[in-house]
Amino acid sequence: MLKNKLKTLLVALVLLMLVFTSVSCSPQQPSQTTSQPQAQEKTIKAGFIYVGPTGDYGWTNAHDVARKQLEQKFPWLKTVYIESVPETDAGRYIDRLVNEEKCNIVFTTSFGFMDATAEAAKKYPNVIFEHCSGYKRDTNLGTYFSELYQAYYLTGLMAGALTKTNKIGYVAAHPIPEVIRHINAFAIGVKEANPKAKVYVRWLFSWYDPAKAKEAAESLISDGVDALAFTEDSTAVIDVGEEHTKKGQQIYTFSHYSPMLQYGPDTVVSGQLADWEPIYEDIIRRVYTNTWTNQDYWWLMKEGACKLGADFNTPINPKFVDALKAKFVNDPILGKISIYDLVMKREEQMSEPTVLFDPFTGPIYDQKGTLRLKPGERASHDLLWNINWFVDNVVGEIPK
Amino acid sequence: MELDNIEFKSLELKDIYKEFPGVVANNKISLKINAGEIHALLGENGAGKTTLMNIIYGIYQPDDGEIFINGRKVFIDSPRTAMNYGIGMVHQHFMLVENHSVAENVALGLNRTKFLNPTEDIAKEIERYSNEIGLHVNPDAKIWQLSAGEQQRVEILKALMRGAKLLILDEPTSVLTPQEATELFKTVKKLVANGHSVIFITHKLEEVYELGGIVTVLRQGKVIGTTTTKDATKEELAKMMVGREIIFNLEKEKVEPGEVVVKVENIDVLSDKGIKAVKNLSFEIRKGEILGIAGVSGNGQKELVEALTGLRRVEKGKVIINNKEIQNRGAREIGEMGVAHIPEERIKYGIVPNFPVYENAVLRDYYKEPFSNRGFLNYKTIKDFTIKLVKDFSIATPSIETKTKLLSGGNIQKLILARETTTKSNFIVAAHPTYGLDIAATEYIRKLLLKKRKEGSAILLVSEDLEEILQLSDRVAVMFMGEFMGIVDPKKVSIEEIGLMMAGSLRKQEENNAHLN
Amino acid sequence: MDLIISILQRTMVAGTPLLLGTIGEIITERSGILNLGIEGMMALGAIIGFSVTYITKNPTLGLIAAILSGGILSLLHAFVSITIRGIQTLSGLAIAMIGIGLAGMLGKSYIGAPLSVRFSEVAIPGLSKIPFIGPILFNRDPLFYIGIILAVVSWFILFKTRWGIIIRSVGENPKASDALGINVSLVRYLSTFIGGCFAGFAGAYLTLAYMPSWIEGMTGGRGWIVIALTIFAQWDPLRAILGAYLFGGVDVLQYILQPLGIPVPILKMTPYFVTIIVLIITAREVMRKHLGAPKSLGEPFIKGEK
Amino acid sequence: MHISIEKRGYVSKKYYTSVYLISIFVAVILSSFIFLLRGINPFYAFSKIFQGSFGSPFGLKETIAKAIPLLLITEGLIVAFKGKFWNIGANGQLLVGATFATWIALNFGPYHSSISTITIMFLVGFLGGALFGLIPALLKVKLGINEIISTLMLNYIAEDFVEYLVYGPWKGKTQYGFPYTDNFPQSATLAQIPGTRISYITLIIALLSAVLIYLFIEKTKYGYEIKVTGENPHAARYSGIDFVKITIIMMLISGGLAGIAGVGEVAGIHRHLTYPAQISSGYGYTAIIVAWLAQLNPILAIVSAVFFGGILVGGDVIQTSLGFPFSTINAFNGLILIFVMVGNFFTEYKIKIRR
Repeated sequence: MLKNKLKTLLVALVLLMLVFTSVSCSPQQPSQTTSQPQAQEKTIKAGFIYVGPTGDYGWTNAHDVARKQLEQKFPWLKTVYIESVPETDAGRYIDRLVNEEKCNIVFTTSFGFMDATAEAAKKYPNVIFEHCSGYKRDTNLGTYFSELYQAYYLTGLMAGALTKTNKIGYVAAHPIPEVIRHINAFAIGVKEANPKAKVYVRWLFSWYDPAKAKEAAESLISDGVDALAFTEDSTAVIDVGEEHTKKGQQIYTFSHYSPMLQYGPDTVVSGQLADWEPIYEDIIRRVYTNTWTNQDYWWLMKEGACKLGADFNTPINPKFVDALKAKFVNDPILGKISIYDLVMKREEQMSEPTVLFDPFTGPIYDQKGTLRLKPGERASHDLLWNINWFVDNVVGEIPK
Repeated sequence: MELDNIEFKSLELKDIYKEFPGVVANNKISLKINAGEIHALLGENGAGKTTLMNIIYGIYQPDDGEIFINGRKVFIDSPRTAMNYGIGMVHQHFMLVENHSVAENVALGLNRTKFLNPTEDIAKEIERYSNEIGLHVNPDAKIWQLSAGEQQRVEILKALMRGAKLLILDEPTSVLTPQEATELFKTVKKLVANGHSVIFITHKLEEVYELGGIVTVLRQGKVIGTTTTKDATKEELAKMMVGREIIFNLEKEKVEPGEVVVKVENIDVLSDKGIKAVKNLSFEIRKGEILGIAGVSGNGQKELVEALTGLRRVEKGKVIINNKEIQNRGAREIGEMGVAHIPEERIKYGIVPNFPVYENAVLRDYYKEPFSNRGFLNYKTIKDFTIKLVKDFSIATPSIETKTKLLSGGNIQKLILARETTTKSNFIVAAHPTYGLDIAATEYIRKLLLKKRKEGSAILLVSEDLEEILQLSDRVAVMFMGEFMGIVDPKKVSIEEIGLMMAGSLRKQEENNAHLN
Repeated sequence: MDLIISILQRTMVAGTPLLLGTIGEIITERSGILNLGIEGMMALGAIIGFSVTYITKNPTLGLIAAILSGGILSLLHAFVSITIRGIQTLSGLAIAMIGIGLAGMLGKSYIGAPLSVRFSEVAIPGLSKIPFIGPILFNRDPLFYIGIILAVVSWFILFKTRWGIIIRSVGENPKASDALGINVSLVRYLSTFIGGCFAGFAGAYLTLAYMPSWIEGMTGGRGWIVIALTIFAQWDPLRAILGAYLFGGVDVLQYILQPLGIPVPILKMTPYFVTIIVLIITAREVMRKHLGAPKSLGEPFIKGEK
Repeated sequence: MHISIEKRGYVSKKYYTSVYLISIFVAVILSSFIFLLRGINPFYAFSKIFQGSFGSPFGLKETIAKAIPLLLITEGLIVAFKGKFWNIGANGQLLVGATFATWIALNFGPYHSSISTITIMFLVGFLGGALFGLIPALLKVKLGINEIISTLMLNYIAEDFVEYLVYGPWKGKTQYGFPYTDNFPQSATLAQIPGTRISYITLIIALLSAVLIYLFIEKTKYGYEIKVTGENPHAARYSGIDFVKITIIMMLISGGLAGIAGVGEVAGIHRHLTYPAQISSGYGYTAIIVAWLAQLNPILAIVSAVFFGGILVGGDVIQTSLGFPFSTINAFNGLILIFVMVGNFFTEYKIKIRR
């Protein structure tokens, strides 16, 4: 009898497979042709595919905040999102957003979604795709990125000024160019404020893992570090800093991605904050007005995508302002200037439409002493994109 | 609820009925035990004695029937309740925690055990009992370090210290040497003199008479009768027990032993614990000869059997079968060299319980032609072969597709024997081949062994059943602590002599070994 | 010196959840039940502890809830292994999955939410001033002290009391224990429950003392390490202290050794690697001394079966 | 009243099948409480899940794509479980298989034809998984080390090793520093059925493996030996079965099939080696349940794998439409496993109630 059962199931399976094969062979999927935006009473539906949970305290949360703000701002905009999507499954989720949610534009917010997004762009020529942090573009596929290295340079200045031990820690997520670029910008700032200070790096191999971040921060502190910057999407490092500071060992920390002052009022000095709203607004507006092009957004301070702050309204924690005003450096152009003033000046310069200053300006040497940027030379976008070396005051290795 | 204050007057069972899947273990049993008596419960294996006692002790619940203690109806739903009524039981297989000490074993589940340092007082109490009743045992020793006799004492101590007034002893002598058994009888008599009652379960007539008192005979789950040793002769009791005259005078034809088939020279074998279990042992078995190995279990029989069949390393010495050295060759190779093995604990070793009968029928030969061909099993041949076996050996099974675990013990053993003896083996190692089987199956198997003897097989028979050993064997070796205390002629040796040899206190040279040399 | 103190301090913190889990598993396994579901019970304990504390602002309440949640989940395992006589390996895996799944679901809205209250360090007057040892051992969170105390108490109960005899006997020879009127099922249910409570406690330690936030997968394989530690400790809570802090140390060393240029993933695999090495080393000892798992570990006890 | 549990003797197939189906049904019913807990109508939830996994051509395609690796691993696990070897390490074996195949794809693929590259990748993937499965087998037979612990630990070791490779020495030159190896050359990628993520070859291998494992277990000498070893190791010893040899054979097959699943994932879906959580989202663990749901029957495993493929894909819906995290699926899986065991209980025992 079990055998009969088995046979029935087998038959069912074979039928199932037949159905599915016939379906997959049917050339045209009806849903592809529908979503042509109409000129009148036009609405736009935007789908977002997130790599992490919207409740993290970094990357995904920042995107989601922008999404919510825009949905409020534009009555004609509808949004839908899927969080914590594994790279393997991105293609499947895109299909879902296009076919079942009928999105006009799909944003994919992780580098790992690149291939799936590119494939989808070919498959659905009538839908617009925007891939964050990638480099593949197509007639209906653009790329965008909010870049923070300028703010990292500024926090580096402050860290260099404040450290007593001349040891500064950096808790880093993954050894990829984006993070390496940020570490370098930070280290360039540190060097400018304090040539004796070094930046010590610990890798987590995780974007979001508070427990690991905590262990790494603790191990840096036990190594003698008294200032900490980080790339990890939680408040773990701030937490460690606050704990030690409360016990009498002052640790200086810097918010990453989102405002974190409230979690470490005694330890957070400043930080680098991302604001995705300007980019998303520009893209969606262009879609609405049919002026969209597949351009590459690489937005920084001048576009308002990158901000300095312990909190959105507090660029520098007042607690540390005096200390920063009391420390001076000699700048070849600006002369003797306090770190506080230098930070303000540089922020202003970088926010100018013409960008009067860039941290990645030569001479810059790597760890081995090789001259990477000649005096006066500014780093190109490509160099920053592919950067895989540390500047000379970074201690630590990029896994090879 | 300590029990010293409960007086035990009587235990009465009325129409106790208990069924297991496929068997009625107790069929309306009624029985009365009074204070201060030794009540022997006589019956063969499978008569339902142990089931009945487990019901009294609360391990099983009867499907029907009533129990009265001191005239009051009671429900014994657990051993704890039984103990509260003053009932204690010593199981045939000891219920001891091997890795724990004597004191810990006694303290377990004892109400007066203190929470902290629980073994302290218990140890003192054990010593007191040792002196009073002669139950000597070291309270700090770990159970696995003790001999069977000592372990039994621990079991009796456990029962007594729980206030047992009625002590159930289930086949207590099966693991003892005759001398240890005598000790036990003394203890039992002392206990009765102290006002305890004892239920003594046995299938050995001699023991019933040695203890004296009341005896109830069980057969196939029913009470056949209750009498006393004064009112009944051994023959009468025996008849009640087996339901017919004992016919164990098997026709044993005279077979002239032929050439030497098995030659064992000075072998050493280690036990699981790494202790030398077989010491420098040598013997021979000839064609058409049965060598019986008697002895209390645990004296190296198991290790010897395993060494001969390739399941255990031979540390030293040689085993020569059919003129080939086979020591340490592995079970399969040894099997191929003509050694058949009827293992002890047949369900644990001899079959795969969840397999259908036909898959078990080829457990030892599945890999050979014609059952196996280029790695594939030929199930048609296997089934045909099984059908033939089932017919030839009259194995009772609904079909050859039936799961083997659903067969009775006797039929499982027949299946194993059928499988083992149809191959071209000429040396059969049979370990406890009739243990726990009913009378018909026992007879069948004994006859089969004699038949194989006549056909020219050499047979090594290991059994705890002295009667079986003496009846079947041409020569009997008594094993004690890994050595033979002697090889004797079963027709010329007395039970007392064998008993002394089993206890290690008599060495006897082989008298009739002239023909061997 | 400061570095060594700091490493050892971190070791104490990292080892505590391992210790708590291991004590629980030792008690469970001593009674003959193999519970592979620690990872799930820890995860559940972690989120329940976190969420209750988040809502009530009372970490003690959170801790109690976490302990109970681990215990309750373990009862499902007890039911399957004891009453249903299921395969304990499978049941344990199922428990792990259920725990991880429930924790993920319950924790969704708490991801990224920081906890304002938690268990923080308590310096023991006098003792914490002892150089070297003081800052390592006597300036810790209260749960650390409780963990050590529980290890000693568990050892004492298992080996020096009447209950201990009962639990161990049930694990070694349930049939013999049953014959003496011990309720084997009850003892096993209780031991499994207690083991679950400890796992819940260990989970709560992660969110209430170690790192006061919640993420999915925050137990990070500690539940599986606990299973290995139980063997390493040879079912002895005192040896578990040694084992847990040894493994905690290995965890901490990951970040200390990183600057030496050893790749992080290689460092990350060390605890697992060490576990296997330890098993290999102890394998011979176990065989030689006839140490080993409780005799009936993982086997269902069927009352009245021959 | 007295309740007692007693062993069943003979059990009819009809009873067996119905108990088994009922227990799965009850598991599904019970899991609906998880939805009620969040105030979602379970009927709505289940209809959505079904819609997403089996009810639409899109979902069905994804379901099959997920079922392929599950089926391959399950067939291997069935072999090990039949021999009572608790291989919890299929996830690690899959990763090692994927790693071996990647090496071939990157070093051999560019200079050779698709046929030879793919063939070698599958062979080498099998070898990789098999060798990784061999470790716990040897640890068990030589040192008596419990395979549950060793396979669990080896899973983590394999994950970290793959992570080491993709962040370290194997990091792709063309991947902008991201943790992927270079993309496989065309010759090392598997063709997909148009419009799906299903590669022909892996699908065929998976279905073939079901048939082969069935024949292996039920018809061959080694299959018989594995069954004897699993059912009664004492009898296996008695019958002269070489425990060492049979354990090794068992784990070579078990690990090897998991390795093939790994090849299918990297060559068919990712086309480069990436970090471990992307390659296998716990297939090795899910397959344990797939195997048990199929009652270790290699043919039934096909149905069971498709069912679980559907559950994994249904997990999307749980996320997108119902707002549950993906990990909720674990709870469903656990519940189903529990209820399969409850079902087994009712086929082996009966409950007697007496007054």
